[in-house]
Amino acid sequence: MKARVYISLKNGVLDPQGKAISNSLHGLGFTAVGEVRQGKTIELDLADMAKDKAEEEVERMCQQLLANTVIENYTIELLD
Amino acid sequence: MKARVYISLKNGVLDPQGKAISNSLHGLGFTAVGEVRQGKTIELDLADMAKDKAEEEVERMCQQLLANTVIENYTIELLD
Amino acid sequence: MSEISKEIVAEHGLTEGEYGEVLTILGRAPNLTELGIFSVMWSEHCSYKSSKKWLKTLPTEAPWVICGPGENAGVIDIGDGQAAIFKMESHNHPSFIEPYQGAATGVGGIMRDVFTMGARPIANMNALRFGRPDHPKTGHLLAGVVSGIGGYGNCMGVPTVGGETNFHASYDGNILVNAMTVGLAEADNIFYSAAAGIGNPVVYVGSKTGRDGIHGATMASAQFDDDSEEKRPTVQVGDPFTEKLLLEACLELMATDAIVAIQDMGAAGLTSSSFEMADKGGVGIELNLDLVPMREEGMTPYEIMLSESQERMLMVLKPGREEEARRIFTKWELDFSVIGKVTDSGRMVLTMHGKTVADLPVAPLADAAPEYDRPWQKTRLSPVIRAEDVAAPADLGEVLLKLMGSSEIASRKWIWEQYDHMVMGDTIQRPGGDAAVVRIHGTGKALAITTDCTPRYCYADPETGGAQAVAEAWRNITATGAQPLAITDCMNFGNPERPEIMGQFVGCIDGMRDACTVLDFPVVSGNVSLYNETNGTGIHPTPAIGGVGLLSNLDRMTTLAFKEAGDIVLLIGTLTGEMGQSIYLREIEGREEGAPPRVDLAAERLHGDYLREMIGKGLITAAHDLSDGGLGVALAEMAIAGNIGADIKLETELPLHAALFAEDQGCYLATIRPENIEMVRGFALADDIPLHIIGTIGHTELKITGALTISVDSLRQVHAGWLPRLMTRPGNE
Amino acid sequence: MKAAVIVFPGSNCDRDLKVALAQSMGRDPDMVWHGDSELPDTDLIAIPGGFSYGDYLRCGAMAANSPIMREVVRKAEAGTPVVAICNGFQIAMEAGILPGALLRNANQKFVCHDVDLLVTAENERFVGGYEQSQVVRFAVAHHDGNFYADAETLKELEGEGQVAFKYATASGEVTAEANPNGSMNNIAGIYNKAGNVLGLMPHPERMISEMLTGTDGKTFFDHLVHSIV
Ligand SMILES: Nc1ncnc2c1ncn2[C@@H]1O[C@H](COP(=O)(O)OP(=O)(O)O)[C@@H](O)[C@H]1O
Ligand SMILES: [Mg+2]
Repeated sequence: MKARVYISLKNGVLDPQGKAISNSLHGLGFTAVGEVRQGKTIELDLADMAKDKAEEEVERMCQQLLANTVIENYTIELLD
Repeated sequence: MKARVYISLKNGVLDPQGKAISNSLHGLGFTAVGEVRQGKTIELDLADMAKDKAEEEVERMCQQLLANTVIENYTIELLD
Repeated sequence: MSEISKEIVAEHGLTEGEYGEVLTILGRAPNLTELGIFSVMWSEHCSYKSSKKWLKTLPTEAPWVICGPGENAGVIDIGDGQAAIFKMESHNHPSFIEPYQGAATGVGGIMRDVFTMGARPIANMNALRFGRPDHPKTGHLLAGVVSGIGGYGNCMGVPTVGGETNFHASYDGNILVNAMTVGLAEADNIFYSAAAGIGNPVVYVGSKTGRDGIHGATMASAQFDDDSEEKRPTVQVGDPFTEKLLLEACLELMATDAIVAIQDMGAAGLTSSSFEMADKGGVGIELNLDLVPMREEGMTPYEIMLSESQERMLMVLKPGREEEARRIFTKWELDFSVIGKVTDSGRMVLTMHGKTVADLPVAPLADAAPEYDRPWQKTRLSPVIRAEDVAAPADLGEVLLKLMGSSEIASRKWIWEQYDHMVMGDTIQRPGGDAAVVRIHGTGKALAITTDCTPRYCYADPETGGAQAVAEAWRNITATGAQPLAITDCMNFGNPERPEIMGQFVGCIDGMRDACTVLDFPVVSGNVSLYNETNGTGIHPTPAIGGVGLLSNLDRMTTLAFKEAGDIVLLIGTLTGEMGQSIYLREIEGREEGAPPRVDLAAERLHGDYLREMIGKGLITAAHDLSDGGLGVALAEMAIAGNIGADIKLETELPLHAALFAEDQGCYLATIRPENIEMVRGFALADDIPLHIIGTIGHTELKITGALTISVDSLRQVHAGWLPRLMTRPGNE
Repeated sequence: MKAAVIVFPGSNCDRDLKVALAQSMGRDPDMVWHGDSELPDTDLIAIPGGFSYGDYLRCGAMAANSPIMREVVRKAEAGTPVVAICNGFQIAMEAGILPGALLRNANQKFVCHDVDLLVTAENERFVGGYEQSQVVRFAVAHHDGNFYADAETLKELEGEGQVAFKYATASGEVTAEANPNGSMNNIAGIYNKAGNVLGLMPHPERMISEMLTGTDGKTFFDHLVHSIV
């Protein structure tokens, strides 16, 4: 089975990349663009297991490694 | 309105970050994990405009800046 | 405005006494914004209330000192109309909470302190302390801190050329991340922070203000307890790209004469920068907070004044120069906003939405900042441990290999290879030697830079430890051939409200004072970080010393690497064989005991001046001081660096394990061509310097008669192997 | 001879490159700001290392879109010699004047140390100062130097003599241990088809005097200048 984790900066945390992207888009004439925020997606192949078990596994992965919970939020999506 | 762009490496393009993540996860005892691929999400605030117009704008942003089509695929999602 | 309750006062870290002081100064109750301003201005971090009394006792003057402590950084004259500007600062608590961003913003902050004064940063250093290597958090913290320091410094294009790294259980819950920056300026174009010129515009430049790290300054002075990791205070995120633009824009504006005063927004952001500028200039300032560039909607005056968003500066410009300045900052894609003006009221008046949101007298608030004479207790000293008190080991070769691969002595290459230590094209001595040597661009002279402190010595005997830290910095600079000029310090200690901790602080200062005086090595800048405690246990006292010296002729520079077979190895100084607090005792006998090696400052001075003179005459082919691990480790380090062995014979009454591994102070190893031996001896006799010929360079082994024979390759392997092995353990990447 | 060094916001090896070129040319190159849309008339374009736009989004992506790059691309296609170093290499790829991509280093870390390089292909203009398959020493300092190209491109690069340098041991063997960043086939630098554009991750401008631990970079610039005038 597969899991997808979406990681984004918490609200209010400065996003230098997003800021630079937005400036650069303006420079290219995309004036309709306002704020830009950049996030991460992490796609994992998982050995088959019960959905709730998987949820829990990935949750622990996020806590321990995938997300920096001091400044980042994450959401988990299971696909199979 | 908002647009979200998902950027991922093309199949076959090796993904050093994904590989490193998968190794660390194994190191931490998450043995159920197989291949890991890392991607980007870019969330844009857009001035309101017709959906198809927006589609087209963001498409051009991806081509010109947001994605490197030599190695990356992207998908666009409009939310409002 | 909400009522100010006892609880709110307490949350702002003000004691009842301090709050009483607030009421008398204002003659009324403060509103929340005003209370917030008092709380950061009077926090330990900004007011130095526990340390001021003692810091004042350090020597800060010398003919070559242009500006001592009190400004953003210290300034010394390095000849030819040039000045070196430098300072070291701590970012300990933020780095423990979020190692990458904590360390990165620490580096960003110290660089701003230096370029605020008109200097282009030319070198970064970092002094790091982590918990014991096998503590579950150590690897993760080390990896994060190192990539954070690299992430910021590398992007800025400023080489990180050296530092120091210790591991000890006392840092398990309180790592230390001290960053130092050295900059280069024209001696007649240095910028200060005193606001002047009634009516002059006050200008905000750099990044927008968000809700970053609000109360970081008070947090940095608050003790940790178990749940503070859960509290997760708003962490600041560094933006090195914006800082690079800010650097170039500031230097471009500084090339004109438009600036009256300039001050970076560090801890306590707009509050401390505006108050400092007003207080130093003896003027008032009026700010319209509506004009502050903001990143987020609906920010309150309280948040705007206390935000610690990075990459921001406050300036006072000459009247009519706004547009010229604006053009420069716009070219560099940075915010520029005139947010107020200098007044003669002596008050800080803040308005927002047409209302006055704070109105405070500047001088009283700054000068009446509390200053404590905290009770302190002298540290009980441990007995000297003599050679006879330590049993001889079975195999001295095994001992040397074990020490070379131990946490204190093993190579830090894994760290510095993640730092761009060559950019700017002037790094003449890279990390791995005694002091880093950075050429003054386009000249034949250079600065020698080092950071040093041996916390286990400071813990056992603060006074000796304080003196030793200064002496070792002086020695590391001397070993390159440079003339030591001045130091910056970063005083990392536990909770000053505990007399034994305050005693450590006082002791270290006493020792530093003596060493600075005898060695003509004044303190020109510094920083204090207190409350480094978790659950009531403090860190080892750690007065990190950053030293800077001048090498006036690069052709007269030495490195520690053995050069040529046939060179003769000299020992300058006297071996006492005292083993207390040595790495040997810790690694081989598992004892952290005894008195640290004694520091004889007169001898220190004599031996160092002699070595420097010999280097200046071009007689020395390699030089290295003795420090952690003593003579044995120093020899091994020189052999590894030069990839050539040596044949050593020690004539001494001491048992060999003591002669080789006692950490005697004021000692150097040096090599010379055989034909120069008489000359070098002659000078030594004249100044009566203890000089011993102990061997010859050659072959592929380090051979010490009666002790050991080990191939240089196997020494290198253990020395290089330890840290990479630690960092590839699961969870440490 | 005239040379132009392109300066982007966040470039930080521009001064080093200027010093190296000046030493070999006997005069300063023009420093050209990214916002300009005109290139001064020049015999060599040099794109320096650093962190243009902070390396945000993708290294070199934003710089590749700045006004001056259109001119650079036009001149490159018209045959003007271009040397693109480190971040410059990344920018040149993003601008499409060199094939492939540079990914995050395999070990995820910034790497800064000297490297030995095997001079792999002949190109009189750029490496005529060296012997065929000589080993030269430059220094790397990057976080994203992991060379990638799809199978055909790689085959073509190797086949058409477009691989300029490979990471190697001091004795010239191309081994995994000598590869600092995981680059395919240990590739450290490549030429475009026409051979007038060179992109490389290692920094020759950091090896221009004995005091800076080497002169192989000086040889590189001396010859480049000599071959252009
Ligand atoms: N965190 C670090 N960053 C960069 N260089 C470091 C760091 N820690 C140690 N080093 C380097 O490792 C070498 C040995 O450090 P140290 O044992 O403290 O030297 P010394 O005993 O001469 O003071 C020095 O060149 C120092 O600059
Ligand atoms: Mg030393």
